[in-house]
Amino acid sequence: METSFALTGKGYLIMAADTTSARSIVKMKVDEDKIKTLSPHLLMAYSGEPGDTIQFAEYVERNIRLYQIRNLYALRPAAAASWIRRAVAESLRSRKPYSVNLLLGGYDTATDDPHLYWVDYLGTMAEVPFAAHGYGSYFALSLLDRYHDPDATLEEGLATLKRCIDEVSKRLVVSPGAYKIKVVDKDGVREVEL
Amino acid sequence: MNSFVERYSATSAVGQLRKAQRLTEEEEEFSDAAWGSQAGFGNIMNGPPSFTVPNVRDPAAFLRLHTDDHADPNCRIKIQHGTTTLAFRFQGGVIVAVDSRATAGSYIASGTVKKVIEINPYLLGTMAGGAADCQYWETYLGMHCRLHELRNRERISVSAASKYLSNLVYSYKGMGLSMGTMICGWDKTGPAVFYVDSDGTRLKGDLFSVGSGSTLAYGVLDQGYRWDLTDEEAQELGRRSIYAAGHRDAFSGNTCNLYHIKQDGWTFIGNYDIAKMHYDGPGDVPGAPGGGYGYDVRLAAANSTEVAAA
Amino acid sequence: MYKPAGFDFSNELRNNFLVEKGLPLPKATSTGTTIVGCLFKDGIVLGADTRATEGPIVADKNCEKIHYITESIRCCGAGTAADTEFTTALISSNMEMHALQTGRKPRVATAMTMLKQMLFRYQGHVGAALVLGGVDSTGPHLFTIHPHGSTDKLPYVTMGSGSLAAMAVFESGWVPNMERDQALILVKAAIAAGIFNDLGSGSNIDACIITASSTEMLRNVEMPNQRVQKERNYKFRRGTTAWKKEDIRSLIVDEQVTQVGGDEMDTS
Amino acid sequence: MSIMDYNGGSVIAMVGKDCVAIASDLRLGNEALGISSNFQRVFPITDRIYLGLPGLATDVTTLRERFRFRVNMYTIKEEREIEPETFAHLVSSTLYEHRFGPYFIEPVMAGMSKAPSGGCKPFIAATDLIGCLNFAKDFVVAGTASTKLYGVAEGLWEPGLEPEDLFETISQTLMNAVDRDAFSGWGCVVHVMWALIAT
Amino acid sequence: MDHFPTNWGRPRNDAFDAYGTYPIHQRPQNGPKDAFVDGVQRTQQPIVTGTSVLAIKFKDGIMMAADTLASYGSLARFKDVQRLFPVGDNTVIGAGGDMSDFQHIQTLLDGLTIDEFTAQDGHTLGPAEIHEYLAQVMYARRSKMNPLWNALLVGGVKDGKKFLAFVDLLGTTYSASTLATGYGAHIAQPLLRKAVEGYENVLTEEQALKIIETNMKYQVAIITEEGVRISESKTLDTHWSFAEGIRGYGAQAQ
Amino acid sequence: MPAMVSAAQPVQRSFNPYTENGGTILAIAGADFSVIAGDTRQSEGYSIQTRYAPKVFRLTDKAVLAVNGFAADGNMFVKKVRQRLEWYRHAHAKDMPIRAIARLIQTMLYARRFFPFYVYNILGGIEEDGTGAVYSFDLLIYFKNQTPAPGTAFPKHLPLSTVLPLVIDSFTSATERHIEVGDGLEIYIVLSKGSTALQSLQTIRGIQELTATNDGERVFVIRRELKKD
Repeated sequence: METSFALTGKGYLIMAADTTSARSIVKMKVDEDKIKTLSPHLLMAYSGEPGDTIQFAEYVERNIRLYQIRNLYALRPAAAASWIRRAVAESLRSRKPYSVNLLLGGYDTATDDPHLYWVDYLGTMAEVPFAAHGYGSYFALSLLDRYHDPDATLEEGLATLKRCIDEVSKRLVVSPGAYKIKVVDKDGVREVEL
Repeated sequence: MNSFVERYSATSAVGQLRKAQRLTEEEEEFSDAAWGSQAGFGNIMNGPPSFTVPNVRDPAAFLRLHTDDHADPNCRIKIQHGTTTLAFRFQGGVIVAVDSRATAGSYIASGTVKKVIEINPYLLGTMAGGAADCQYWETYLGMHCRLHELRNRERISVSAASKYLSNLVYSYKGMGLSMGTMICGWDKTGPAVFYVDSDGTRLKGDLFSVGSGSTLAYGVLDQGYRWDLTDEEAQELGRRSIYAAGHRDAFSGNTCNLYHIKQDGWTFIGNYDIAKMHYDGPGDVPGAPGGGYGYDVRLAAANSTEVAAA
Repeated sequence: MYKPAGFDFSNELRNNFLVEKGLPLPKATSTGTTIVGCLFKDGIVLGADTRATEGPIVADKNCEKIHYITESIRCCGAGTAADTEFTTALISSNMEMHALQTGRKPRVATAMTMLKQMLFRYQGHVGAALVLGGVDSTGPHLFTIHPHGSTDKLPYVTMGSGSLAAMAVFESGWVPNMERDQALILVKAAIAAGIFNDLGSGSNIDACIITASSTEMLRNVEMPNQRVQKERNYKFRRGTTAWKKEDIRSLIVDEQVTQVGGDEMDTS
Repeated sequence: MSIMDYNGGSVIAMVGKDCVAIASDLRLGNEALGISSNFQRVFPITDRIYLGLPGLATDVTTLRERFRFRVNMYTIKEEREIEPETFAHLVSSTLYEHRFGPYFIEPVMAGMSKAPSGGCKPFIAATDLIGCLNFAKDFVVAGTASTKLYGVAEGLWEPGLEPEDLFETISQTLMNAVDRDAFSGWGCVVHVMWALIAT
Repeated sequence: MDHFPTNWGRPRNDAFDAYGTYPIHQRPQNGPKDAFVDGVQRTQQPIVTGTSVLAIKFKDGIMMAADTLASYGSLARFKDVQRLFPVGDNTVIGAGGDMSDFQHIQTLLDGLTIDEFTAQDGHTLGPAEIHEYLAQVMYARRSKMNPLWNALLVGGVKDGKKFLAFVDLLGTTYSASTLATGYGAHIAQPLLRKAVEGYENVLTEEQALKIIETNMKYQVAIITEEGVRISESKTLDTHWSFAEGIRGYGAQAQ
Repeated sequence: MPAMVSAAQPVQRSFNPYTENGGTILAIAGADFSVIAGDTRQSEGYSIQTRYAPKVFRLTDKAVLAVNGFAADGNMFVKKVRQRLEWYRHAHAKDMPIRAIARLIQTMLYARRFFPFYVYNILGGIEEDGTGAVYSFDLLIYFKNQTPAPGTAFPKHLPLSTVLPLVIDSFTSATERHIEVGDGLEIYIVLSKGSTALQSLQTIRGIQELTATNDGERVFVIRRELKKD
């Protein structure tokens, strides 16, 4: 079952998503990257209805990219989040809505701090210090309440993330095997291994 | 003709009573015991309990039609749901911690529910699901535990008690009972925790959490749990886990009741307000780290100490 | 950005998704009400209670249910509160346009026809049950208009959840060619019957008397349900509520005028 | 559970003596699971109007943007700030436009309107989700805790409260009401407006 | 039981087969099947119905009135049905709802009076006792999901005490100085309440009769200390000329 | 996997054995007294059935029961409870203590687990140790108000002279905002043996004593009018 996490730290943001692509009771693929890098400092983890997710992510990716090409600079996280929320909300009013849940995380190079937005398929958006989607959120949110620290170093942040991942693999009935973890900070996006 | 004679010849009090009973067709028996020393007790004393069942084709569907607010939000009878309960075994015994909220729809019907049922001085049961189902059957279980003691001159084992409960509720499977309980105690084998639910499941284990906030409680509980916790650490862990669930889950909260079972029976450790734990912590109790549990409160405290250090 | 006038159905698809997901749509505020009207010698008396409800909860204790259509035509509304409000407002403005276009005092029948055509068009989905009354060049007229667009013309009419209670009063008390005061008393009694016997109606009585020469709106003509004095005072000691952060923004801009150059004003 | 309860949240507005207050809780939930404890649902519209939008959170954001657009258009066209009464009708007609596909929001507004004398007069209003206006003289409530708020406010409110007292009354009303509501809570924010120049 | 966090403790949705076992235990009870079970009919909806009964208290007792119409659906089927029924010397019951069920109640009450008579203990049943009996019967039938589809008014005077109370198919009971069943409850009650509330001990028989007469009907029972008087069916003139000056339903002038 | 066939059976909807008759009940426990109150309107849908139907019943001199919900179930339930209490009195020559009444009510309610009484009960009175107590019941179960942690704000510190106006104001407020509440108010007061609250009752207009035994506990009732709209 799909699960994604994100948490902020001092000058960075960690985003993790499972890499399973499942159809019914079958795992089709176990190394799918479900975190899109939208711009040099912006990440989006998506989950939800298969098909909608990737289509929507690519639609967003191109538009964010288009903005960058036109204006020579990328949208800041807050502006990008607002635009993406609107895209979800408007699609929901069309005949073929995108059913996607998103975590949107970015590093604002203007103010030098990370931002994280929780967006669901209805177009609800909230800025939060940490977030999770999928059944994993039923286990991880209380854990993050307890252990998350927005001023923690990257190592501490990754350790907290590991707690979440361990907890989910311990308790969730069909827990995802592997996760892709990406970090965004002032130097841009990079992938890390736990 | 005989029936006619019978009808108008019996004028004794008992006859009148029988007639009245026939009229209303009461299921409850007017037994002679009702007039004796057992008088006034509920049907719990009448041997195996009997229940009134509506005279419809499918009683379970009838019950659901009138009580399941998920199937029909306008149903008149809202049965209270939502709970977080947990119990775990460790070297020092068993910790039992529960919240105290009862909700009916979005309304918080009560914030002072006692969700730990004190079956006897050595046995505790928790209450999740239909509060009534737990309260009634565990009280009933308490009677049988006592009878067991009288018959066998020894305390019932936790295992036997939980098995008894499991068998009781399993016989009503499919009728709409809703119960998820942990039977906790200390017997010859040491501390024991059994999970029993109305599906008929019965599990022996070290650590269980049950209810709508159980996943959230697990999140904190699993991270802090070790077999060799000290008593203080274990109590703190129970408290902290219930707080975590009470905070995030809308259907759990208000206060936390904490029990500790040791070899000589259970003790009530305390009642802690979850809002107070959020801002100020549980107060001056062993194991408490000091300061509030709340995310913002924790960060504010950390910042101020940093400032002080600088 | 051009947007055509009329209802906007953009949310409808989404809302249907939500319903399929198992989240029932909330019902719109519909009001139990008692509204009445009756003919008398010189014109029309309309009456209404002032309670607006959301289910069993009283949302507004003193709302106005007698709506303005034109100077000598008024309309009482029962049913979905927003629908009565907007339907009468729309017709009122159309009547004004009609009056300006024709240069004549508008007739009650015109308003009635506009209302019934509009309601019929929406097939009962606009849930307005109305009592329309007024006086025009052809004399006094009183109509009821049902949500589906059917109309009735009678010497005395009632609508809303208290309509039966009010109708009983009219049935027993109405006579042709009443005097003004007699009619007002009867209307007040009819509304009071609704207020005290129908749970959907309550609070105060509004009435409106329309004659060929004048229109009198009697807002809260009777207030039989004033709240009694509370037994205790519930003011809190200042500082009861603990707060985390306070932020005060003054909207008064401090201005200081400094003369730069120019002659000093001669104040001597 | 109804759509109105999906994200939780409640708003109340009260009138005092030459002052008004509007308060809301801060919880954003996903049904029973809390997501954010800092979700704003009361927004300043002008310096003298605050608008509370309890209901489905996605519509909170959408409507907030929509009202900002419409109020800005009004300001540009009319070259003046919108008055609370006018704004109330703007809200009402915007919602009624969506009569057959409503936004799941029950707005509550509070403001200070200009009196002819030049001073300010308190103003509150609320509408249901399809725009039926309710101009009350005492208090208006909406959201998942609305039934509880009605009860508590009916007991605690009294006429002629000074700004400081109004703050206490509205805060206590809100906090005690959300204590009985599963879907509201997680902190509150109160806005009090008062006129230095009374009417 | 559903164990998913947000649905915790509720009945499991058996359209969803979580454990791959076709949740057999939740299927309706597989009791012995009676082939004729569908043939057994209980009154699940009324068939031949009467509607309104009104009753008020006045100075010397109780006055009750009923119309004499019984409908089959919306068809006015029987035009002269007696729906006021005296029980003993002090009581009258008036019935709305299904007429066959009411006749069953009459049989029950006949049995009850015979029982009481055979006891020969010097007691007779008064209105309060009869009302209590009927409440028990109605509630018991409701609890068996086999209701007697009636709304009954019980009125009477015994030992100087006026008694007037209501009981319906659910066993709901209440008493007040004016009562009405059926459609009459909505129309007549407001007028009756206004005329009677507060004047229960003032109204004379003539005044009470006048109040009743303004509210249509016709068959009247008057119960006083002296006993029960039930009138023959009367007919009432109706006036449908009140809208003579009005034409059409809309804009028509002629 | 077997084919998914929904087990949802057509449910016979023609006869609903429940209805809702409106109204509000309330109880507050004090240190040595208990107040139990209810309005007297009985309604169904939008019609008022009667303006006076009591919802609060004296069981013993130490216990008062308030019932709300479906009136027929409520009346029947009170009747059955009283019957059991009567039997107890015959067997034990004393009134059943309130703690036992609470448990009795619970088992009586639970006996109808599959065909519940649609009744919400509140039981108020005096415990054997002389303290005020309130038990509230769900359809099937009871919750005793948990004893408060020491030093916390809890109504038990309120004197009767404060509680009574509070109850009256609660009901006038409820009448304002809820259509099913109104007509009349009945407030029962149970005082423990030698309660000091007795003086504050003497000045109250229209108070009536209902005490039946000489055990020391005393029961009073106050009646007030509420709005009738």
